[in-house]
Amino acid sequence: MGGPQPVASNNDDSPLNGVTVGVVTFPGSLDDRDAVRAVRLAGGSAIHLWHGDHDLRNVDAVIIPGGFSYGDYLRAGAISRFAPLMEQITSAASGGADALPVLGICNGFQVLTEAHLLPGSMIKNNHLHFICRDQRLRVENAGTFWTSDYGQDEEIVIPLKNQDGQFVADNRTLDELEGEGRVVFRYVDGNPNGSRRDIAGISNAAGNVVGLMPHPEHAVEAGFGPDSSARGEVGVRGGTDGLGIFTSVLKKLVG
Amino acid sequence: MPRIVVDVMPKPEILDPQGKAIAGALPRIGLTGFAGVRQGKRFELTVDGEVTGEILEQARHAATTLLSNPVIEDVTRVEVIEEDGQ
Amino acid sequence: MPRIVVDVMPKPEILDPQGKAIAGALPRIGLTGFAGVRQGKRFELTVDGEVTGEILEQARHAATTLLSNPVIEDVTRVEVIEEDGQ
Amino acid sequence: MTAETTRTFNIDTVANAEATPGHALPWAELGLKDNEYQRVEEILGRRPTGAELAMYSVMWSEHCSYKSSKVHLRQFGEKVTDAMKEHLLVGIGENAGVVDIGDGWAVTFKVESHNHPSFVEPYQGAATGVGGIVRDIISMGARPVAVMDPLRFGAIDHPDTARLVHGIVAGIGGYGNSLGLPNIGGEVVFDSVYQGNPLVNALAVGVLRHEDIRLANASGAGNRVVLFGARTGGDGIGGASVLASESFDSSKPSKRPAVQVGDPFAEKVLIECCLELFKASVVEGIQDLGAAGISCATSELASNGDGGMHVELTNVLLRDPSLTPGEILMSESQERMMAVVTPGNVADFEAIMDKWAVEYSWLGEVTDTGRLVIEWDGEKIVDVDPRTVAHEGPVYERPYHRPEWLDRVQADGFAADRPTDLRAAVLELMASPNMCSKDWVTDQYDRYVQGNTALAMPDDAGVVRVDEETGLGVAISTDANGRYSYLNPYEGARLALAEAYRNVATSGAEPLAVTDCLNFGSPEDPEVMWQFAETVRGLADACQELGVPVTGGNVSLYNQTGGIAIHPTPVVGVLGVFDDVARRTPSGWREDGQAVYLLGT
Ligand SMILES: Nc1ncnc2c1ncn2[C@@H]1O[C@H](COP(=O)(O)OP(=O)(O)O)[C@@H](O)[C@H]1O
Repeated sequence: MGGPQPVASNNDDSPLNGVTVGVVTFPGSLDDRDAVRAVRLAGGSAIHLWHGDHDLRNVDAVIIPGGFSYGDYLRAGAISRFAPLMEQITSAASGGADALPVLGICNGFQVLTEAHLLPGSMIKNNHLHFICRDQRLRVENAGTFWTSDYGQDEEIVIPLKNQDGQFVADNRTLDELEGEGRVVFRYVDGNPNGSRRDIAGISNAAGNVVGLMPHPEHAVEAGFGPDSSARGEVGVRGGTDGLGIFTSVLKKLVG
Repeated sequence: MPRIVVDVMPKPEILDPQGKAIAGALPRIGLTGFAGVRQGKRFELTVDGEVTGEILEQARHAATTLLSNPVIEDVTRVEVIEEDGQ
Repeated sequence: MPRIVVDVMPKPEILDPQGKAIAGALPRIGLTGFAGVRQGKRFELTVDGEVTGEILEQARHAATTLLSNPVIEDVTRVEVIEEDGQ
Repeated sequence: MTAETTRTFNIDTVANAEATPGHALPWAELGLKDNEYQRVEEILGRRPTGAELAMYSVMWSEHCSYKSSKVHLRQFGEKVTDAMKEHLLVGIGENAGVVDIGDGWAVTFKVESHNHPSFVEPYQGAATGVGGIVRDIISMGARPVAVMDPLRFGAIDHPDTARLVHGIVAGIGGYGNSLGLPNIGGEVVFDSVYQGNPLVNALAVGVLRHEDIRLANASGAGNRVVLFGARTGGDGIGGASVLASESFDSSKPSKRPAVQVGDPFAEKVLIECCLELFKASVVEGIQDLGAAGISCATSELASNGDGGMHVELTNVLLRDPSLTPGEILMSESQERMMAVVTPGNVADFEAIMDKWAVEYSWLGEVTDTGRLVIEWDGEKIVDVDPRTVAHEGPVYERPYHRPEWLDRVQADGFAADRPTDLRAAVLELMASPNMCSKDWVTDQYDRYVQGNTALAMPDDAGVVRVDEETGLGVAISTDANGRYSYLNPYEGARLALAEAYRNVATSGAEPLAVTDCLNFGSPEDPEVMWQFAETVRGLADACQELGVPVTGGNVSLYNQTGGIAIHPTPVVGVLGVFDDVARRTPSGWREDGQAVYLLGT
């Protein structure tokens, strides 16, 4: 399994370079530049997409990054969902087998639930505080567009940082998610926010749309990631366990 | 100016962490008369002019699409209020 | 079980960033009938038994000390509501 | 508001002031001294209008004019060598200093206090403190890249401390996290001396290319002056008592907010849209709005530039339509900026505002008259030489003397037997509030955002990468020890600098520049004033010895309650540079078998 190693930024020789991932910027998006960097470190190409545009610019996949779009004052993601670009994303992501791969990270996950591309919702953390910590997760489904570079049940450590990260859904939905293998990531070594059934990330039925609360884009570059890795000892801030999310979609799209 | 009030409450079956924290804090300040607390939202939409049926319809639409998320919340009221009224 | 409702709104003179964000979003979804939006909180305190004067007094006390921040918010209502009432 | 809806007020125009020289004004209520008010009259050659009086009273306050501290702070500019200035692109006096870190990159950083507002309303006070310092950084032309928060609280078991700690930490996190700025360090100290006067200092650092440096000046007659960002509300209006009479509706004065609420979303959008303005080179000068609002921004911009500006206040977009002209002039509403734009760039400027959905209003233009003229619907309410407002305020040589109690305090020793159980003693120390882990604070702050944080908690210095290509980056540490300063303010200041300098050096960076936030009691107390004078002397001397210049900072006086002042608390921030942050050294031992050395004395 081993996992992917970091690839040099903008590596022209990479076969993955032909894949272009669009990263959406809303007013209040914060981790958009980080997501672009993560795609490039994974060997792909990335461009910024503007929430107000009506054109997906032929990207092969889309990332909705973390942040506090529109301040998150009403409900996280509630206002962004109505952005013109979200209409394009919603229809492109709902097209069955060859639908557009979409990843929502943190606020992006919240946007996807508000847009009903993913079930459930996020409410305030059970302890009511913002929490930033290095979080261990288990990849429960290595079959999605965004997880195929991991082994089934592989564990990873990536940063978690949010205030409204408690995943909730009714029991029927939760059972359905479990039954269909759509729980993609689960918190291990302690649930940081009270999420139902320790769920950290889920997918739609087709597996092209994935949302997760922790931040893989903050664990892609040795020296700037978490202090630990599920793969063994790493140096200071040496964790790069998040890179596999980005290599997964690139490899899958290259075929 | 007239206002339309929209009340949104967490669905009864959804855990309400804020309400729970308040329920836990009340006895600590000596207030023991309550069996539970739920925290919701109250929106006041100001209308410039008269509240027509169409505007009330807009408010209802806002209530269910933007101001609440049906997965976790119920709209419990959409109503025009008198000046200084509730 | 009877409930006491406590409504808390940002003071009119205080900036309400939440209301402002909503007011900015409404026209984008085609709802242009509103001049402004304020977002406040609505608490429902459940009472186990009868709402006595003493319990209502407790609710008023909770409203001003715990449920609102008097520096930036006003308690606009403390009231017993009928079952299923508003 | 447009001219058609302009309301009428009982305004005190310049013509009116000339016609009614005997009209009594409440200058003492506004905090002006007898001689200060006389100087205003001399400068103007007539009595001030109500709006002018409000303006002078706030701009000449301790907070804005540094009138008690100025004579001492000069040492930071005097005790410097050429070597110390080598890397300085912009020194003291601008919104924040700018330091060259090589390869065409520069950084700007500054620490500022928001102590009193945070005591009144901890969450919002701390939040708006972060907002204010970040706007200082933006106005230099930089992208903010990190924040830090040196904090001081009262006794940990005092009932009010919980209110303050939790509110302040949540406020700093709530605002900084929402802006996408990693929090890379700070301090948390509990000491009963800060009970009624907690210290909330906030530091921000920003990055820019040399050519992007923007200064707060208004030059070029005919250039347009624009206010953008949040609308103006009745927040923090200084000089309110002289402005009250402007409203005809005196029976029912509109309420004015007791505290300010921050809107981090508005500020985040402001950051991005300012960066686009800089990139497109459409602003000539820029200034953030802080204390004294439009009156401060216009007078500083004009005073630093060609000296003249004409402003029409009816153009200001309002959140609260009941504001009077003077209140609009003095409002401190957050998340606003003012810029100077050439007529040729107006369309480009407006396009960028529209893209980010930021509201703006064209207020007036730069003139060559040397006068700052402010009108309400064509009626002149301010006509001043902006330099007299912004830069030529009163300067005091306040008396000071060494406290008599100091000898006694210094002589007070500590005698105790060596602890027999060293293990228990160490554990007790480690568990004490000031020594224990600060995770419960730092876990509420985002340290990952932007993807450039190379060190943050629990390390001695925060380190961020500036250039992804080369790894060029900076380290920052803030330190202060109020107890040392209480015992000996001169040495305390030197120690604070030495500690921050060491923390930066041990991270592997080369220390380059200093910012400081000097938190003290009342300057009118000669003993406090002595502590202040000694602190500045100590810090300036130590900077010279270590060869690092002070590039900017902040003075916070009157931190005292019931006659008891806080310990002198000079928070010193040192910034160092790395040619490659990959070489940074974390604190603590991370691997077995490494040798341990103790360096120094
Ligand atoms: N208010 C704060 N904000 C951010 N970081 C903080 C704060 N207080 C402490 N820290 C960080 O926590 C770590 C430990 O702090 P502290 O115990 O004060 O360390 P030291 O005693 O070594 O200076 C440091 O990295 C410091 O920067």
